[in-house]
Amino acid sequence: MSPSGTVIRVQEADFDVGAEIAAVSDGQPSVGGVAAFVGLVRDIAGGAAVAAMTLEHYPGMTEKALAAIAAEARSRWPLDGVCIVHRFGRLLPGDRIVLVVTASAHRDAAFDGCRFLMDWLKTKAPFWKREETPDGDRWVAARSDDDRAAERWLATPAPLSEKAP
Amino acid sequence: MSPSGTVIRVQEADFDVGAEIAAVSDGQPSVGGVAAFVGLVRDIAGGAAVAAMTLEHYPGMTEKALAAIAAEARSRWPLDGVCIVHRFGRLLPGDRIVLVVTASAHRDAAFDGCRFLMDWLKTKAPFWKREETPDGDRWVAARSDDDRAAERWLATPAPLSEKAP
Amino acid sequence: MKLLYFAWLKQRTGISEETVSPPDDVRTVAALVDWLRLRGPGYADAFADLRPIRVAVNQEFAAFDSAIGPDDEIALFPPVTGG
Amino acid sequence: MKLLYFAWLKQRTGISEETVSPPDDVRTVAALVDWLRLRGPGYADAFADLRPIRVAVNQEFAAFDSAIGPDDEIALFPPVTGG
Repeated sequence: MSPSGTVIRVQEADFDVGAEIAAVSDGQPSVGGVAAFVGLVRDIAGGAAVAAMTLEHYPGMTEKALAAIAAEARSRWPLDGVCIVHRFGRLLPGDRIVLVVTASAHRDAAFDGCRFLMDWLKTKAPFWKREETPDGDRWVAARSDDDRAAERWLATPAPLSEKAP
Repeated sequence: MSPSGTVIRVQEADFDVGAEIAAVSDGQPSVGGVAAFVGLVRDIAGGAAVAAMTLEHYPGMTEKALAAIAAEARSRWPLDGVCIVHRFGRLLPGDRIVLVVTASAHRDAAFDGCRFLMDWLKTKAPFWKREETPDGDRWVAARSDDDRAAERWLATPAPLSEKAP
Repeated sequence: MKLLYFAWLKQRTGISEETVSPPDDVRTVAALVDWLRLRGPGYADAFADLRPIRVAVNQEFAAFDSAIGPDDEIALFPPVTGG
Repeated sequence: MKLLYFAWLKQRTGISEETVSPPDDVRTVAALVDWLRLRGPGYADAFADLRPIRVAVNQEFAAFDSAIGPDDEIALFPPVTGG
């Protein structure tokens, strides 16, 4: 854990979900809740079978973009720890792609922060996916649903925390 | 994993977060996202230092209540797996109390389902907490915030999924 | 009729579980509690105020006006605080 | 001026990274793209439609009318799809 309590890693290797989750709250007994999300490679997408997926990214900018998103989350919610690990390279169905972890005194901040990080990461971090399908390789198109998911945080910075702090 | 894909465990022992999260999506390559929440014992609550906490529960009813909450979540969102592990007995600050995991093809269902399970578990599963503080032991009072968090799911069954399916 | 008490209700009654045979006219949880109050100061203290008390009949949440019978399992406890 | 291309823009241009020295009047990303189109059919194909193209200047998201200079790092790529 860095001094700021934010861990950002972009790597080809797999990661240890349990260890990463434990590290985010390690030695911080004020943490009451840790929310986590793991994104996995699906074996089907847009109706087509996916044999494998290759994630390309923009080294240098990727780390900066993820750090900026993490800083934005920390400015919106009282988070005691943030961890983002994102893989690149060729992955198979069932493989882990991304892990986002947030720790906070209260569960709503942890949940909101975690979801915000995933939504913004999907639209603001420079990754691109290429899928291998029976009809050949194809680049995954950006989804308008993801844009809307990211935008909901502009209209309502912390929608659920307000209801149940 | 049971045939229905719902795991409910009430136990005194600690649990392995990484293993439980992996098990929920194991062998299901249609799963694209796994959301998880870990609740931890805090060293301070209501302004007082907490040296330890003891969780009492209602054996028999607890498992039924958690299974009913899991079934309700599965009726609301397309979840491919649900896992709830809740501990009882005496726990120290930093110890894990509860783990909730949901798996789905899409991240919004996983996030909503996980949060719903935590909100309902807090108000609908028969657990009681006793804290050891410098002023003696005290039973933790139910929080109105938790009631409101549970009730928001009555008014809006799946508030965020509708916006970004 | 099997009764269970949890958390501070267990502490105040001094009992975690007991089997009782109240009179036949005790047909609701509310009537049961009225009858329990007469059994001793621990009960009277525990059930002085029903507002912070919740009830389950046969391991399902229930109301004070829920019907109960001799074969039922009735649990009395404060609002839950798990998770 | 350092240029980077990602995803299908890298495939269409056939280049992942290059250093170029466009004329002095190329002072925005839009002007750069206009100039790139003239460099060959791969570029013309890649930049035929700018709507699905995003840009970063010095590793920050930017707009086509963003100002650029000789020392800048400019990246061109489709909308991102990570996570």
